[in-house]
Amino acid sequence: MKPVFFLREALRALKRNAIPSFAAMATVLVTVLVLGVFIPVVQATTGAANEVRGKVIADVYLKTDAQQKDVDRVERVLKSEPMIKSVEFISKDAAYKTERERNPKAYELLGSNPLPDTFRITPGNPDDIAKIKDALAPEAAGGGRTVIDPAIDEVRNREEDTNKILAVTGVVKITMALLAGLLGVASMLLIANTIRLSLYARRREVEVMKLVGATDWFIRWPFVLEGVIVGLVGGVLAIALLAVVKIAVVDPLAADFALIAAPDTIDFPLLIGLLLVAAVAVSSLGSGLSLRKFLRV
Amino acid sequence: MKPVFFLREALRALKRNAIPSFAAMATVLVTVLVLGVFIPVVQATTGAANEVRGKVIADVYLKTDAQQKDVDRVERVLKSEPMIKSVEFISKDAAYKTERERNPKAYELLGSNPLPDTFRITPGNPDDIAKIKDALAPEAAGGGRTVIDPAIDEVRNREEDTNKILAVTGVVKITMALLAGLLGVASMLLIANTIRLSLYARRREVEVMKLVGATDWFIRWPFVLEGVIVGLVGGVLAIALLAVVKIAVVDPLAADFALIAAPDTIDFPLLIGLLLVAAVAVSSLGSGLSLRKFLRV
Amino acid sequence: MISFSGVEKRYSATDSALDGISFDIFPGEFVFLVGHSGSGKSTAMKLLIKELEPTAGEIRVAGRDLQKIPRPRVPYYRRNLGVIFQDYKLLPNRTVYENVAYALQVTGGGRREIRDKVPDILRLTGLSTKLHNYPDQLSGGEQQRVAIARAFVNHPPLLIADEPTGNLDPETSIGIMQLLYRINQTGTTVLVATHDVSMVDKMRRRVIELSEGRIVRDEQSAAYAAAESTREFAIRMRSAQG
Amino acid sequence: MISFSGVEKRYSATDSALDGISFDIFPGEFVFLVGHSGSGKSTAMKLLIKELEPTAGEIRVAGRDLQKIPRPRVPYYRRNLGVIFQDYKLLPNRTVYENVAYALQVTGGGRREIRDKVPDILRLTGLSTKLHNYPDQLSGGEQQRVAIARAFVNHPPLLIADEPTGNLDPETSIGIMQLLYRINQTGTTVLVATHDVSMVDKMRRRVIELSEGRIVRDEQSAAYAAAESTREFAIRMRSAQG
Ligand SMILES: Nc1ncnc2c1ncn2[C@@H]1O[C@H](COP(=O)(O)OP(=O)(O)OP(=O)(O)O)[C@@H](O)[C@H]1O
Ligand SMILES: Nc1ncnc2c1ncn2[C@@H]1O[C@H](COP(=O)(O)OP(=O)(O)OP(=O)(O)O)[C@@H](O)[C@H]1O
Ligand SMILES: [Mg+2]
Ligand SMILES: [Mg+2]
Repeated sequence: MKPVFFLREALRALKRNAIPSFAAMATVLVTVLVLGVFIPVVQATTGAANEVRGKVIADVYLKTDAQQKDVDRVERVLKSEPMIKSVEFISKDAAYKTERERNPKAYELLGSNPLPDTFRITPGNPDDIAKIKDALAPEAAGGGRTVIDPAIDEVRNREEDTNKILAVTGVVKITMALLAGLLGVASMLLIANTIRLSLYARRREVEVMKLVGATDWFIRWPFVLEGVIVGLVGGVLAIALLAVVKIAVVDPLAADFALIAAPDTIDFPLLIGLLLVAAVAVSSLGSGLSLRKFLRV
Repeated sequence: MKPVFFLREALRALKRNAIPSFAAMATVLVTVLVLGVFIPVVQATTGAANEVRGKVIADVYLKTDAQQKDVDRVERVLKSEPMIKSVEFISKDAAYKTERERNPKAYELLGSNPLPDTFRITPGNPDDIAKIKDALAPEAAGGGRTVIDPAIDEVRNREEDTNKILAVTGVVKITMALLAGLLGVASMLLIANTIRLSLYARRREVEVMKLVGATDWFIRWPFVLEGVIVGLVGGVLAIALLAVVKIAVVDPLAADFALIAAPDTIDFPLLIGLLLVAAVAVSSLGSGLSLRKFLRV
Repeated sequence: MISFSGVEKRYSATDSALDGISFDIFPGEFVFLVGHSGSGKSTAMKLLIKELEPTAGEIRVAGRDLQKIPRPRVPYYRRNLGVIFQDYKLLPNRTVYENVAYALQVTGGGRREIRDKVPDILRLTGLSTKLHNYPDQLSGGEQQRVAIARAFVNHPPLLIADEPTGNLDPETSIGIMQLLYRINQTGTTVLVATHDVSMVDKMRRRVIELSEGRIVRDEQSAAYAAAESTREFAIRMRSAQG
Repeated sequence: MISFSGVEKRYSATDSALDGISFDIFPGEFVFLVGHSGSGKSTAMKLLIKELEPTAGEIRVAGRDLQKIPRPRVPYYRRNLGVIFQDYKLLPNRTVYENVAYALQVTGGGRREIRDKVPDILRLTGLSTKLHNYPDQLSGGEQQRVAIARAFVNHPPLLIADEPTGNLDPETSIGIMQLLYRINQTGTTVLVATHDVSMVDKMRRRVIELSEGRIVRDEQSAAYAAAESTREFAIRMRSAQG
């Protein structure tokens, strides 16, 4: 292999086949651009969905006459339950303060604190919330619920809200995963397709090369390098555009975005690397593989 | 013009140029597929965002000693405010009932009803909510707020929640609009690009036709019809795939989707029509226009 | 019929393919254009069909200044020409039959006309057994004959042939020349660029010789036999053969 | 060097382009392959370079059975052949210089070798002024000469020329034939398919004639002048002309 020779060949081919080269580059540019916009959106959406799911909780109300030892016992019980990720204790007084702030009118009139001590539990997996409730307060034969500790008054998880959150975020996450997959596959197909087509326009040339005694790889290397260059240039242009948009439009709005962006949103340098590698890989592999059919001379 | 002749020419060209025809069709198929998945998602998301925005409200609490005439007067004032879309009156008693249900423990202890009469107002445009608040309770020089009617105790709009909802839904809607635009433009570019490339592979043929005495339109019509066929076949295949996915995957999950799908989600037949028309239009126009360059002989 | 006056064609600034040539060809004439490789024969023909524009000078065909034909009218002008291209320029996606038919279709020829004329001309050029072959399934000479058939099929008033027998054996070449002769007899003006010296000698027609873009010879053959019948012509051609 | 035995090639079930032909060409021979258009000359040559596979029979070149060369070795086999294709097969995106250089590059020829050999062979074929033209900027004959130069450039032990002078004027043709003769004198086996009867007559070499896929003549010229020097050859060629 003579890298310099093949590289020069690839550059010449790009120059002399301006139209198909440009078309292939444009396809890479457009698809990378679309991917570069969608990947963060998908990430942010999934992150937001996860954040919302993280808010799925259940409250364990203790009886109003519960003693400190009851509280400790219940806490131990809750902490020993493997499906529960964390347990937060909200004392009567803390609860009263919060409620009072939320609804001063009503609480003004109350002399004493009517609220019980509460444990707020966050499940490891939000989907387990119903199971946790069942574990802490198994359904009784009669239809009501018993509780596993006498100091527990009731276990509540705002059933309707929780179910809705779980269903919605579930659909959102699945949809996003499907969209990301679809878009990824579509991009690869589109790039490979364009490259196939631009090779098709040059199939006679490949035929002649073979007839003159060139080996398959002698012909293929320049095409692969051409693919690398096309992928690189298309990718870099797309990323430059993305960077401009990010700096000019997204960053000033970052405050707004922060509201939905979850902490695990992909970071820009990683995204760039990923897109670039993908663009180069698809276009060079596409070139190399599509060529096979025309090499059969 | 001889439609039958041109149509036969177009069909022959498709048959004899299987590779580029197939490539163009594949591009149409993939892009229509992507669009067909994204448009409903974008619609649903925007719909959901609008639904959420519809929940932006403000509560106008009256003084606890407000008389019926005060209530009527305030209602008139509120109804005369053009930014307000609807006004709902929640009497003391109704409010008490709701609150009591939400928090039985606390309200059990209350003898009398501490809640005031309330008007719940929905703005025409959720973004106006702050302005409405200012109109009903202008900021005073000292820093507090006065009210425009002596019977009004306070105007509350859960500032933090509202701002968050408005910001998030705003970002979501803008993002969706941009994504839809980006995807639409990208699809057109990709299809036009592929078609340009498949014509490029046949530029010599076009040149010969011109030299033999064919007029521009004599050459162009078959290409345009070819574009129509490519768009039609690619579009129909994509739509068939979409329909399969809809029936097999989406419809069984419809209950889940219903939770996020807003009422104004685009309907499937309209979507189909739109995609098909777009596919055919882009690919036939693309064929017709891209040809121009090669007709200059 | 054709009039070149001071026609110059430069592909680049430095050297010119045609360097101010002038000649007149009268209606019904049969003219050979000769000259060694690269002397400008094909360039002259490309100018004549408006595939190229001259850099200077004027070309008139049937009294019309080519420069003055507006772009949309060019196809209509070209329909009056039958052209045999040096590189054939067949349509790769059409069979022999369809390639020839295309020349009739562009002028609006109906199915009936095509069914009448195409098989006839293909028989005359010896391609009856290859009707449904595509160009890449033909031998070099067969491709050349398809190009010839296409140029002849709609009996154009002016026939331009660029090296029409380069890939044909002597026997077939004589057949083609006979065809050209017959077409010329019906009043068609014929201009043939060729290297086939023996053919030129035997035909005894007017010869224009180019050398490096200039006309170096333009003469009627001494023994110009205009009144010869096609049959007499054929006999002479064959007998003269070595 | 070349041995065809019972070689048959059918493109379709009904008729065969080559119908069981057998002949042997010895190393260093100079052989003309003639026959009218469509008789199977190009087909024989395509079989020889493994562009096509025979439907029956065996072809051996330098003792090797072509059928037995595995696909990855085919390029190495082809490097021993210089081929002038009837339709030239130039690379459209390369200049004249680069087209000829490519034939050296595929065999791993370095820059130095290219700089030495390419300008030489292009001068011999009269293309020195067209080095940096692309094929579509050349006249028909110039393109043909590029194809010739490419086939000659790496002094292959076997040279196959399909109609190498179809678009060349007689003077240039003689130049090319002289070149072929000289190459043959250095030991290269040469096989030329042609319609140029006067050329065949003057060269006085072995002639194989095909007709409808069969060999109808295979004879040494009576006046076979093997010992002639290139100079004597050239003088005879030119004097015989006219
Ligand atoms: N597109 C072009 N660009 C630059 N030079 C060109 C172009 N076409 C032709 N030439 C040059 O113009 C000259 C005349 O070319 P032309 O094709 O007219 O020759 P010709 O007489 O037809 O030769 P032949 O007998 O070999 O076909 C040649 O030297 C050729 O290299
Ligand atoms: N790919 C193909 N498919 C079908 N038939 C073909 C194909 N290639 C050649 N033929 C036929 O095979 C026969 C021999 O063709 P070939 O090219 O060998 O002729 P040739 O002797 O080279 O003729 P010419 O002097 O015209 O070049 C012809 O009748 C031709 O039509
Ligand atoms: Mg020429
Ligand atoms: Mg041949």
